[in-house]
Amino acid sequence: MKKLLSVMMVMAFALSMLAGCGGGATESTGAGSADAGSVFRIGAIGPATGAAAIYGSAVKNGAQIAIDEINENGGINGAQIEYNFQDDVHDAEKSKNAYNTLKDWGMQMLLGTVTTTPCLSVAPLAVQDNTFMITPSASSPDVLVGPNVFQVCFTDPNQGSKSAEYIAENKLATKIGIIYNSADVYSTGIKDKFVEEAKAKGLEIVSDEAFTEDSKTDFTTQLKAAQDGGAELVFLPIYYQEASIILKQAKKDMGYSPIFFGVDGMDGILTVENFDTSLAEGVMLLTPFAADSDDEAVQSFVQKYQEQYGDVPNQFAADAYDGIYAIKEAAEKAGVTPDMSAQEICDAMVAVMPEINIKGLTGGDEGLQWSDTGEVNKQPKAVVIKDGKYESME
Amino acid sequence: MAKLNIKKMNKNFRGQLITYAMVIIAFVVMQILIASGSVSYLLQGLMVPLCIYSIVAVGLNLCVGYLGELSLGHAGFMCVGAFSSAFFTKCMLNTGMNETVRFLLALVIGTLTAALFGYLIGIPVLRLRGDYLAIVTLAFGEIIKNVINVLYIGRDSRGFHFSMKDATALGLEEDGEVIVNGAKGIMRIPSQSTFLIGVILLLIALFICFQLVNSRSGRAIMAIRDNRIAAESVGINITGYKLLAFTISAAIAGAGGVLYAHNLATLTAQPANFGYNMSIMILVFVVLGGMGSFRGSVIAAVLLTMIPEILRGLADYRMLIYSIILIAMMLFNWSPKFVAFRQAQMEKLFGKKKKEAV
Amino acid sequence: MALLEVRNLSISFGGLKAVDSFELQIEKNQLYGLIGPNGAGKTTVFNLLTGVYKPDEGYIGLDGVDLVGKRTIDINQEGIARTFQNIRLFGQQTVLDNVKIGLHHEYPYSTFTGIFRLPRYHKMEKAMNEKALELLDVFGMADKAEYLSSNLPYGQQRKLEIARALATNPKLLLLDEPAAGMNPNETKELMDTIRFVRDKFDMTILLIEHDMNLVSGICEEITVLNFGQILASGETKTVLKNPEVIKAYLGE
Amino acid sequence: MSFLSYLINGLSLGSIYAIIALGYTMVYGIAKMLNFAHGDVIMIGCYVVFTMTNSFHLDPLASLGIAIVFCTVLGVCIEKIAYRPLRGANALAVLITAIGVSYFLQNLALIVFGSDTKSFTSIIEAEPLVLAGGKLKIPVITIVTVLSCVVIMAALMLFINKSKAGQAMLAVSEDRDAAQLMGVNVNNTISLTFAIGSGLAAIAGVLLCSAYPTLSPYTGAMPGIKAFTAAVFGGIGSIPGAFIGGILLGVIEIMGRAYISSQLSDAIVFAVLIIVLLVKPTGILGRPIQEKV
Repeated sequence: MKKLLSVMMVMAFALSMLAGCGGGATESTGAGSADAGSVFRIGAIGPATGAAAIYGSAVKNGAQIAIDEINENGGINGAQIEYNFQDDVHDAEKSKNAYNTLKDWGMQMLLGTVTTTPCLSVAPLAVQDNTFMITPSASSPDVLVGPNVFQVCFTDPNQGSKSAEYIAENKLATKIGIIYNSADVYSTGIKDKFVEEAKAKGLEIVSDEAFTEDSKTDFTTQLKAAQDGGAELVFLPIYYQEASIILKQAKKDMGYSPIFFGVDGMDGILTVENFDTSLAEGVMLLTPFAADSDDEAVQSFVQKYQEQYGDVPNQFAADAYDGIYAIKEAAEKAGVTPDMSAQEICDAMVAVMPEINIKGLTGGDEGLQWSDTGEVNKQPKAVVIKDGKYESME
Repeated sequence: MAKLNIKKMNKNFRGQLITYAMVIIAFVVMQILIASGSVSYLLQGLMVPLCIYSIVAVGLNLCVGYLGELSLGHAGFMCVGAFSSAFFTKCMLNTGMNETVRFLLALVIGTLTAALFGYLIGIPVLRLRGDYLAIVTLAFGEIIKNVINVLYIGRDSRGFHFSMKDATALGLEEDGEVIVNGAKGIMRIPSQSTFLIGVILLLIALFICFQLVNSRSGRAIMAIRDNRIAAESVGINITGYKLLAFTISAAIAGAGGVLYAHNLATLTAQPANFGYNMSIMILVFVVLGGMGSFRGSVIAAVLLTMIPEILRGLADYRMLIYSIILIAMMLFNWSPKFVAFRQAQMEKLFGKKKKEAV
Repeated sequence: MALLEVRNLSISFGGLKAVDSFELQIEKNQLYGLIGPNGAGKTTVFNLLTGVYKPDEGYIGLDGVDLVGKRTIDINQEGIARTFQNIRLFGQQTVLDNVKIGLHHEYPYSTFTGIFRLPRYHKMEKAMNEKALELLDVFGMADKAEYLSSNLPYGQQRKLEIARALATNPKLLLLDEPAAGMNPNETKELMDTIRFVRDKFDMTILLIEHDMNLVSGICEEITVLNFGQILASGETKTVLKNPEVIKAYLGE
Repeated sequence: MSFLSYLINGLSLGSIYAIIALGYTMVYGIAKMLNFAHGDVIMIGCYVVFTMTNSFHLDPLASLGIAIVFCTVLGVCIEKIAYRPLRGANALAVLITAIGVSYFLQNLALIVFGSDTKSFTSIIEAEPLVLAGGKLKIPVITIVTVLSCVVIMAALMLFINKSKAGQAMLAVSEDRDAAQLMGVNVNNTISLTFAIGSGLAAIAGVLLCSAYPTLSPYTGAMPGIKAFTAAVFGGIGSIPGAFIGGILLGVIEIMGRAYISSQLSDAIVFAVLIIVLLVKPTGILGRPIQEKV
């Protein structure tokens, strides 16, 4: 009987929690309806906790800066923007929860998700609900599952083939080593295409070595394989945290200094706190964004970012910034108003997306344009790191 | 004497009924609320995951609470169930097979594959004891995850192709399709898991576990837990019953995996969903809910899955608060002092109530 | 022919001969005692008989069946059941269930039958319950069938162990210090129970005991072990008068 | 020559695992619990050193000293608040609480230090040792790590076998109740164990981050679980076992990656672990479980 009582208490607790949750949700929708129709609600999803938190926070902050700017300058079509960022811990299921939370909040457009795996689970929901969705940094072409899903970043295969092309055309090397993350969608996506393209261009892959999420502290073996294979260039389709260890181990511990060639995930390596930038000397990478560019917009963005968050922004932040401006541009072109439903807004914006062109932080001289499949059309810039700074290689 | 027995049976049976009733009432209440539109999308979306974690927790409780063996590899069995069933679904996608039949078959395949893995892994593993067994199950779970991340299976007009290197190594023809694509996993799986199916599966899992532990085999399994040497001395086949419980436990985890695979459009084997972190999370449900209490597992799984979602308003502090709640709940539920204090309070409360009733 | 025949049984642990050339013959229906000072190897003999340890050499025959090398569970099936010096009950299960587990082999049904409660389940469970209660009744514990076995008083726990062993329907029952920790009254009661069990179930019993009153009271024959070797064996009264035995017990 | 250099890399990684495993195994041996938060104490230790050297510009060694003190206090506090109330409860309950502590430390670090990866400056800046005419290079940190590992192991063994407190630890690990009856203060002994274990964690953290110089709130989690595996590998509870297990795990990981498959290196490590445990069910140096019937 005592046991029964305790069970009842637990159940009561559970029910009150349920009620609390349901109530909380309705409450927030209720609060929202007060000024519904007067503000645009833009939701964003990304990892704010967990090992991928760094990308999520960059997007969160980058978007915040764009939204503050827009709001200061009178908003979209005269309406202010309300912004809500939800954590997904870089997990497909949590991402769905985050999406539903935003839906409860009354989201009208979605900036997200930050990482690819969660994006693959959220995109079909956005398609089903017909909510406008633009992902700043989920780079797999597979996320573009519907007409209302757009990307700000390059797709992985695009980066893979561009890298191989660039290496072959500029005759940087003929013997190539690769180190990639075999448990990561982004990394394997670029690597697969790169290998294919490199072979077509007559480049020789002398070593093709992987690491996984569970063993990414030591890279000497992979480097040794590249060294023994005589690789003149090591291609790193990975993020900069691992790259910083690779550079240290290669140059300091092994005395091995081939050309290191990265992709956009490498951007950020110079901003790692306390990183010895001399290690990154001579590293080449294809990136749409360079924090020390002379571009006025970039300068202003970097300055604001540093003021508010204390760090130098990376390309995730820049992509998020551009994503928000893409939403603004499309919304203005389509003439949507905050009192429209998410579906109406979506239809109107999808129709004008292929027509817009924004300069953005990552668009370079030609700016950013979108195809009707949702893919972005922008040119990656090849840069080389010299004296702790990016230098254009053109 | 016979009366005593009937009383006991009734007590066991009543416990079961309360649990079933709890699940069914929760289901009905939620359905009514959903139909009336007063439930948030978040909560609606959580229904299937809640079922998934409850199912896997019930399965793990059979292993931890009744068999008394600590497994840290149940995420691996979920993973096997998820991938085998999703693979089947993808293969049958354009054959015109009835969707419900296809899903049911996927369910059976996922469950049986997980059971098979449970059996095969159980043979060597169950010879070990305690923490050594735990670490070996963890190792198997990690191996499964690692292997699936480098597994490529494709299909074209010439049949299936298999590789452990990359997708291009499959050598598919033009019309070919990569079904399992390494770290990218399986994509575009039809979302067929519903709350109803989840609840039915949970009820089935509960039914199997309850009936099992209240039968001859269940008594034998508990005998092994209570005293292995004595169990041996009365002729209980230790290996056989251990394997039986472990296999059923793995199969139930596999069924949860099938639901998981058909809940999200994409299926990948990441540390977050099929790594040791998930195994540990499920173990948390089991221990917090009480080892040996299937009802407790369900309640704990529901509560602990909901708390981080409820705490979303706290933004960055959400997981920090969650960890504090977890520690506090553990201390409250398990600390000998707290347990004594709680019992004393309960007695006061209960005694008072009794007086009032009189 | 003797029911249990043990010849030349030896085992050593780390070079130390724990049991050396042990011989034993027990006739059917006999009450046989195995005594000796602490560490003489008595429990080791039990462990050898029940297959917990494999002997280095020697022969164990039960009703003519060679038991050497068999697993514990098979030896139980052949007809040897035992109790333990340090009580080993299934503590988190009821008294009734403890006995029912002993009855498992006699009333089999499959796991599938159990889960889906097929007719055979009900038939077997009913029979098992009846039989178990009958056994508990013998030990005067039928009214405690629903108790958690770990909540029983010490003496009853020992009895429950015997009931559980009997439930496996053995030919030979091994009791490891059944009277340990009992007061004289309880011991006396236990002696009656053991005799009663022998008569009622037509059982053969081999017991280890330190309580000389119990041994001389119920055992017809005994064997004395000292340092793993047989010191003496034969009729209880004769052996207990043997000066070597007295010396071994009382020390020099 | 390749083989030798792989071996050295393996030793380097292995000695890091070993030094973390020492903390795991010691706490396990005496408190009989798997302290899943150990890896996160390591991470906290790293952050303390990082903050001291970077923000307060302290000498690396002085920072290490502060980190050791900080982690020691932290370890004792964790034990007092989260683990001690559960003494006498089921071992699994303590395990789960340890997991809760692990989440807590990770998320606390996330809030305090941010999610950005930091680059840790090695506390030892020296050119690698060059042997065999430049074909073989041994980073100094590897030598330091292996040496400190051996020294710490020896010191621990000496402490446990010779000192009074060590003897008390041994007694508690053998039989807690009996030790209490013999007048050993079990609570203090366990606190001391956590203090030593956590102090070691600070050293392990600094060596880890010196060899592999990135620091984030999740830095400790993965090496922690690997080190736990290593401790089991060598026979959990055994101090030399943790050393051997750690070294072997590191060498196997590197060798498997080099000669079998880099994609499957985790699977290889765990497969070897499984095989070893099936052959020796209590690890390489673990005492066989003797059940008295």
